[in-house]
Amino acid sequence: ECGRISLPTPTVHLGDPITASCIISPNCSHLDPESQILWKLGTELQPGKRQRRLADGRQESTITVPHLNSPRVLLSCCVRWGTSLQILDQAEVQAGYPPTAPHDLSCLMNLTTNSLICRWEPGPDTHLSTHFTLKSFKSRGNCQTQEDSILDCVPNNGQNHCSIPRRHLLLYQNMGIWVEAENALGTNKSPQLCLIPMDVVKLEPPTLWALAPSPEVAPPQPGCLLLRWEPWKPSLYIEQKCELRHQPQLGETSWVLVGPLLSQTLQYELCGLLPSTAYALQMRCTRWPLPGQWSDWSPSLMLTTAQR
Amino acid sequence: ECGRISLPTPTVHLGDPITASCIISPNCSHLDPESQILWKLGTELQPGKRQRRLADGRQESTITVPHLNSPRVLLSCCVRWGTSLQILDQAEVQAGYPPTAPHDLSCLMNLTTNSLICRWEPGPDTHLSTHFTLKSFKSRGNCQTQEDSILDCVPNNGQNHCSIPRRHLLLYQNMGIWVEAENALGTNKSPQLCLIPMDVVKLEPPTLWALAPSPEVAPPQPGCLLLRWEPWKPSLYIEQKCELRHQPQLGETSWVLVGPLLSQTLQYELCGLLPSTAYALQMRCTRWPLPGQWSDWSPSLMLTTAQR
Amino acid sequence: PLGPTSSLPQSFLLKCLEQMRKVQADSTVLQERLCATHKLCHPEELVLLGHALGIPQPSLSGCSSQALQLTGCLRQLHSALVLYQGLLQALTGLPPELTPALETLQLDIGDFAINLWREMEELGVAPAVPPTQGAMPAFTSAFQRRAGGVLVASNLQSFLELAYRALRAFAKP
Repeated sequence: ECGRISLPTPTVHLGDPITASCIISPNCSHLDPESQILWKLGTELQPGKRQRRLADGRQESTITVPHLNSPRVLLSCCVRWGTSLQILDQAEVQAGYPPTAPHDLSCLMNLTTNSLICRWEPGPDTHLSTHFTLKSFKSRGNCQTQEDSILDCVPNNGQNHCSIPRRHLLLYQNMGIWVEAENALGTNKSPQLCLIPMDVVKLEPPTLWALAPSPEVAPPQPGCLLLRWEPWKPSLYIEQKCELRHQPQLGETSWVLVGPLLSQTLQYELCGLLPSTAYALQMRCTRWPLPGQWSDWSPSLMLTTAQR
Repeated sequence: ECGRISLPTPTVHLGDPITASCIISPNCSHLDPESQILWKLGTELQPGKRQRRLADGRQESTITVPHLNSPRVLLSCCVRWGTSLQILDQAEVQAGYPPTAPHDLSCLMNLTTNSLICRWEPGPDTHLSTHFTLKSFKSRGNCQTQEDSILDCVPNNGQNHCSIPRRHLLLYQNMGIWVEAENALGTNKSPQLCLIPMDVVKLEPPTLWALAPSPEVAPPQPGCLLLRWEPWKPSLYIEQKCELRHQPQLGETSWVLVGPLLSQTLQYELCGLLPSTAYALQMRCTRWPLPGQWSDWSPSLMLTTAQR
Repeated sequence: PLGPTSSLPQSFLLKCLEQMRKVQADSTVLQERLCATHKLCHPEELVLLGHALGIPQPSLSGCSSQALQLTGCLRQLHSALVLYQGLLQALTGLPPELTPALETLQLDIGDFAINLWREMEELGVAPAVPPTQGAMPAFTSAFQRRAGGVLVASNLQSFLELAYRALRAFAKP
């Protein structure tokens, strides 16, 4: 071995100094053991080194880089050899920040994937490889006591959401959830959520239809529309309330909200609209009276009211 | 155990007969051991059964279904119990065909995925779960002698193609390849191919550009176009020949083929075209003089020839 | 047996030249990655280390234009490929971002060595005992593996240029 760099740590805080040493060994073939050791930071020769001969005859050079200002730096230990500069060893130094506490942790129970999907904001870039883990435990009461922990949920690389599968969940019991961030400079935790999976269920939107006039169904009055809707099939077992919103297709008038409405109606007459006007109608539902999250609005149903 | 059906085989040829027997045991609680055993095929009660009492007192009923004409049938062994018909055991019988020999096996060496991709025609539906496996071995000469076999390539479910990764291939040596099909009624093999992976290499199309007039490049004559092209970058190490085809964008005239052309040209004047006419131009290349497969045609380059 | 400068079968020669160009391209990719990710862009900066590590280089005396000799040259080319297979094997453990480039190079050199050996057998010029890799350098640190990668890739490029010229010379009847 001709030269060996040693570093106190391969990772430092951005802007902090770092001191490295390089020892060149006398039995490195073709190398003059008294050679002057030179340092390169990236491709730049670096001043400010101190060289001394050790008791066993090896030469040691020490250098302090006052401020490491870029996240990744290559430090090379070199010697002059004839007219060329020879690299004997090279070390990679990383600089960055410890993770801040992840925030805005929120979870939704998704009945399509049958999993609890949690999202969070990772916080500012630490410039270091930072791993996030969603941790959780089952609990009685308000998550003060931890019963049994649930398997860590590790998101795919670089993603800030993770899904806890149904088999790890008690849908109607409290669970404590938080996110842990870790990199070479430290770890940090988000505030803990305490939730019941079913109380954060988010349904898929209901399906909204126009009701075609038929012998049983009289055509709608001018300025009225005949509708019917059905909740999302997999959520039929859940008591829900819904909301309808409508706005003329043309022009800038904002949505008008109608609700609360039953989650299922075979026939509904919506009045108070402008006659012979094209309307966009959307609906959404939420678990109710038990807690839940509103579904997204359904795709728009385009209908035109009868003439006067 | 109240009743147990036994079948010679759970799978038979479509249209063949099948004989099953059901034994009801005397120690089945609440069951009159002398009960008459009835058979249901699907939901239909089935005539033609023979019942006898075994030496040990158990009752055995045997039934022969003359022709099994649907791929999947449920056979139930039942007894009357009060006014109801009770099912004691149920067996699933599958009917279909043994696999025919897979055919039209063809392979291409894909330099993007760096794998040998083979496709085949599975042959008619056997109505049974049939597994296909791509088998291959490395060989000298013309695949008469098998050197060492290559790992079986199992396609994703239901797919009729499989990719052998680069690390299992000797790109410039012969290999024998065939497809095996197997289901409960038998196995069958495709004819064996003997090929050298690089000799079935299929390149990606070249890139075709118009050459903008510049001080060095005089504008094209009327009825001519100035072009240049480059082969697909990852195939630069492969000697190739190319072909160009062109046709007026409007009208139905067929493609006109120009070739063979070098695989790389900084400047090419294509003449013999109609003046001030919009043309679509495409190019393709193939390994040459060594064997290879033509690439697909490149996307069309749209150019208009100068006015007279 | 083949005369000193008799030519090689055309198809075999074309394949050899194609494979050489492929290995050259693979080697260039490895050099570019080492330069991009670790700023090790100049083999001249690592000569001293190369000596210390004892990275062997193949002899191609039989392929030089002055003493072009088909059997001798083919044997030296094959031994050189076997040597480079060993050197590339010794580099295993390079960081993940370099592994695909190294694996492709290892596979292509392995293919090339097999093709050359089988053709030599068919031409009746293969030595009785296949060559062995010999002692390989021990790369004891991540940096030594990276530096070794730069040096081996660079030496391999020079070897391939010389071998390419030699084989092209055998193409002329």
